[in-house]
Amino acid sequence: MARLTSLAEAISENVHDGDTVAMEGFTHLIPYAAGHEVIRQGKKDLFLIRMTPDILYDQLIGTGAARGMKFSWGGNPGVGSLHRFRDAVENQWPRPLEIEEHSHAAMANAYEAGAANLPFAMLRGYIGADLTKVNPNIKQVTCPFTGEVLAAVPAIRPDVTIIHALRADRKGNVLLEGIVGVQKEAVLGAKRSIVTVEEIVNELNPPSPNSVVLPSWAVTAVVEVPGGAFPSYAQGYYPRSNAFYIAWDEIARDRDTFQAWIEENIMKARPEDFAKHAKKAA
Amino acid sequence: MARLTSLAEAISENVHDGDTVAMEGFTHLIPYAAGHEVIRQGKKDLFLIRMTPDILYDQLIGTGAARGMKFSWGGNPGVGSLHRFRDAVENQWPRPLEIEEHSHAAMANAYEAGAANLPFAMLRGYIGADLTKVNPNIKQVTCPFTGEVLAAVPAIRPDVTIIHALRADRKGNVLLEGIVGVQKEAVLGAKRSIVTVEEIVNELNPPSPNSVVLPSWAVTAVVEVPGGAFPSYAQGYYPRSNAFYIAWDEIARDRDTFQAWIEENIMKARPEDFAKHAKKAA
Amino acid sequence: MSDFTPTEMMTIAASRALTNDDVCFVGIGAPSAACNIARLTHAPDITLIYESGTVGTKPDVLPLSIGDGELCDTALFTVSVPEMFRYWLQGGRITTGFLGGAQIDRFANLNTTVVGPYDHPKVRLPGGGGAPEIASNCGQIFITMALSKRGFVDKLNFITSMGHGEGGNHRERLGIKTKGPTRVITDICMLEPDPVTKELTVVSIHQGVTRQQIIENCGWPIKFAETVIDTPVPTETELQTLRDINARTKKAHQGTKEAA
Amino acid sequence: MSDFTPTEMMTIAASRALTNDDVCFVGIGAPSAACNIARLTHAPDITLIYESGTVGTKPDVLPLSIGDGELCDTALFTVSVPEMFRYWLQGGRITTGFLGGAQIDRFANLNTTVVGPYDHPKVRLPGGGGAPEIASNCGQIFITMALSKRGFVDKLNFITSMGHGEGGNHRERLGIKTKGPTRVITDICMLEPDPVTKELTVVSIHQGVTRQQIIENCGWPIKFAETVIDTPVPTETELQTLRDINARTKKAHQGTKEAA
Repeated sequence: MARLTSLAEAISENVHDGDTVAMEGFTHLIPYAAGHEVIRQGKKDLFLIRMTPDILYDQLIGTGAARGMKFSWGGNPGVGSLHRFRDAVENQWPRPLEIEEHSHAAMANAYEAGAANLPFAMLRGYIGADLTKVNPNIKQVTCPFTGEVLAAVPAIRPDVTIIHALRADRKGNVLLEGIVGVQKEAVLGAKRSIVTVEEIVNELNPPSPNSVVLPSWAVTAVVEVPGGAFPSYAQGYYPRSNAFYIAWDEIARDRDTFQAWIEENIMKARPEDFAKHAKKAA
Repeated sequence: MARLTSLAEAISENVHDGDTVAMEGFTHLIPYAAGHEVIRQGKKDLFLIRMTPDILYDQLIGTGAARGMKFSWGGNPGVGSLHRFRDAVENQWPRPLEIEEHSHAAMANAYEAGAANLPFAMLRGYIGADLTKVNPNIKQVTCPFTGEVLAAVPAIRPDVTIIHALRADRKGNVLLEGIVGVQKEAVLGAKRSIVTVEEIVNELNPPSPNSVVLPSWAVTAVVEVPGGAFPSYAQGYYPRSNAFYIAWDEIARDRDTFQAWIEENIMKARPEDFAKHAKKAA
Repeated sequence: MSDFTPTEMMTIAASRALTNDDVCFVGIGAPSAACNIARLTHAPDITLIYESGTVGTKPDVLPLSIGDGELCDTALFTVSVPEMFRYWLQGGRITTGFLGGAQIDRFANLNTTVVGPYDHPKVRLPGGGGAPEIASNCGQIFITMALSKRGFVDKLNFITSMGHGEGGNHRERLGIKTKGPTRVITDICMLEPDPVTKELTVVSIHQGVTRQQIIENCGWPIKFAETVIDTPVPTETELQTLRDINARTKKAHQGTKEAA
Repeated sequence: MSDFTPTEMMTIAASRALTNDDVCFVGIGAPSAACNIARLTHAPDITLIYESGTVGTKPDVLPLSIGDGELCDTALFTVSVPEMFRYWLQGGRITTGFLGGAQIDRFANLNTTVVGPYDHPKVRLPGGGGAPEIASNCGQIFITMALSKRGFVDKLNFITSMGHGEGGNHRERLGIKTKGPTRVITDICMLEPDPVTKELTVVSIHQGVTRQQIIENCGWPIKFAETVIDTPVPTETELQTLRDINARTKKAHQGTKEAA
């Protein structure tokens, strides 16, 4: 059964130095508040996993929390580069970053295989692509019926997965809705999981019997953090702050402005500070 | 784009003698009206696929429409045997039935692989089970990363899949809800597909953005057949007739009573006759 | 005979083995009754999963099929069948699976496929359904079957789902990490695999049953554990709960018979 | 210069290549604009899919990211990302995919990964995202990129996604059954692969552009097709539709800047 707890406790109990950590979210429902708590607690040597590392992973990389990253697209969507990610790869600042790079299809299949307790995923993919030359974790498997050769990648089984969801009930059952990405798979494939939610309610009331629900017994910790996905968004609660994504480009371009921003907005901040972003709900 | 048409036309255009046909439905939403039309049109030499062949497949087998069947559980749920299926396997009446038998997990994975355009599916399955000795379509595949050996089965790609759904809009977009089984996979993995629905509406209005929808362009034909799942059921429309499932045991036990029932209730009937079962909605 | 039937005793004994923390993969018939009795008595927070995709169901009447609307209506959520078998069963999320069969052998292997040769069966049974993977992927397996010479056989015609295989560490040798059948609940006694040989052994005898009856109803020379206890008789609450749900169920399933 | 910009011409030219029957895998930026212009002008029934899982979207403003809430709000339905890549892209359901990149070569291979060596890049680009499998699994690929020497290069640093590989029947030899890039729409001209060699060749030139300009802006000695047409200029409707949606989009994305 999921434990309903505080963000500080959830992170301190479940995220350990050196862990393989997936903080997932495909544009929607990115767990910013939880990621900031990871930075605030000074977690080290993390191996980060995410299909679309965006600003949150730029922050984790720029503060030196990460030893490596497995990913398929590392940019600021619609804006441009992740400057901290580039600085780490191009100049090893603030430390070298080991990268394992895949395509979206491979990552999505690898999460799916992790949730399904399979050791690897297969896909019709990577044909003629140079990633196969630089990533030894892209192999092949042959169909025992047709002889066709498919690409194979290892399943993703993080030590801990962190996601943000819309709401949970008091037992810790969680509802996701809208662009649900790979979050369900990332939680089910992980050893431990933390879910921050916009609100904890008496009755979950999923709109459809087929809604995307994570039952309490498949989640380790549930934390109420209203606004916890900002500047990403929570469908039906508050919109994506595209303005912040645009503004980040300037903040992150320079090491000093980046560090000043981290100090002011993460180190001196608290999870409750995210609540102000939730107030903009229509 | 799906064609909105009559049941007679949908079956006559899309189901051909000798075809591999999946009429799916996991207890819920079994396409009885469509299956009866297949029998009425005298389709021959069909190779049937279904995880849980129940009364509908008993009827198809008993009338001699099927040359073979791929399945994982062939019984009358909670009642007992499928007598026509048994008569075909045990006594070759009315004709021999070639069988390819799997487990549920293998069939579900095989449908999934078909929808994903993969040549085969893999699973942690069949360990110590004798089906591996009698079904040459159960093979093995080795993980290129861990060396683990998994079971492999061919993907399911029917010539035509037939399902029943709750409703469609006038463009032919289809909504399923409740126990959705493998229907989405069976449609996406098939060359052609027929969907009968309880009603055609102006606006589909799925209750959640993550509802189970088949877009018009992924379906061949859509037909309005109210009550078309009886004695199975349509969530929110009418309940399962457990009484009919119990009664079938007696009807099908004997070849003569079976044939009389087919004559009366299929050969002399029309798709519109199913509408009376839809009238019982709460 | 006391005031309960052997089938009632079997169902109630099975229900007692379940706890609040269990996530159960429920089969139709006796398992469904046992799981729901547990839920309605000592284990209100137990999670019941039916292979039709319904998770966390709380049916008011027992389903006739594995996919009655009642299961979906009362579920926390319902997933597709591929997801059920991939993420939830194979994903290792199920603590306890229930199985039964036409035949069982001394190592709790089950046959629900054929009597006679596979290619020319004397009796064609429904087949394995979910059983082969339930048997290997659930944390442990409970089996409910009435004890009879026809069902408890010396040698199976066909191994539909593996229990302890040839006994001993056979599961381990095949790389299976789950426990397999840990308990067989019959209408007259309860069996458990011997810790070493894995041969099913009588550990508990229901009220009014003699050892001789058990021996006569088993198709192999059945062994008794060093300590065999008397199965506690059903409590008033257990019996009443079972009879109430059976009555509701009977009423619900006897609709008007209609032709399609 | 006439009354439209090269970027407007590029977007409108791309939109014209789309039809009502297309199921498009849309990328951010120019492709998103082109697809929505098509939808708002000559192809109202076109199906737009974004890799975030949104199917049949009809956004009123263009998304900044691939997963803006607008896409989900206006979608027919939204699936998980594994389902998107498995059932819909790999499933072969997409007729047309849009790609762009930092670099393209004469066979329409694309690089969005690195400039310089992979292990010690001079510029680390975002990476391939969905591109490697979009390139092989969509029925055909349209590419939109402004023509420049920096972008249209003689040799790629890295093949992120394969177009026509080494040219000729290279795709076939690798067992790929889809067409690959059939059209490259730039800000000053349109290119198509030669039917035999698959080398990109100029087939249409936008208003006011000279052959010399095209030659000077391409990193390889670019070839012209036997028949080269003048790209029809944007219609009033096309231009107005594009400018309207751009204006709505600009307004929508300029919210108040806030710190997290």
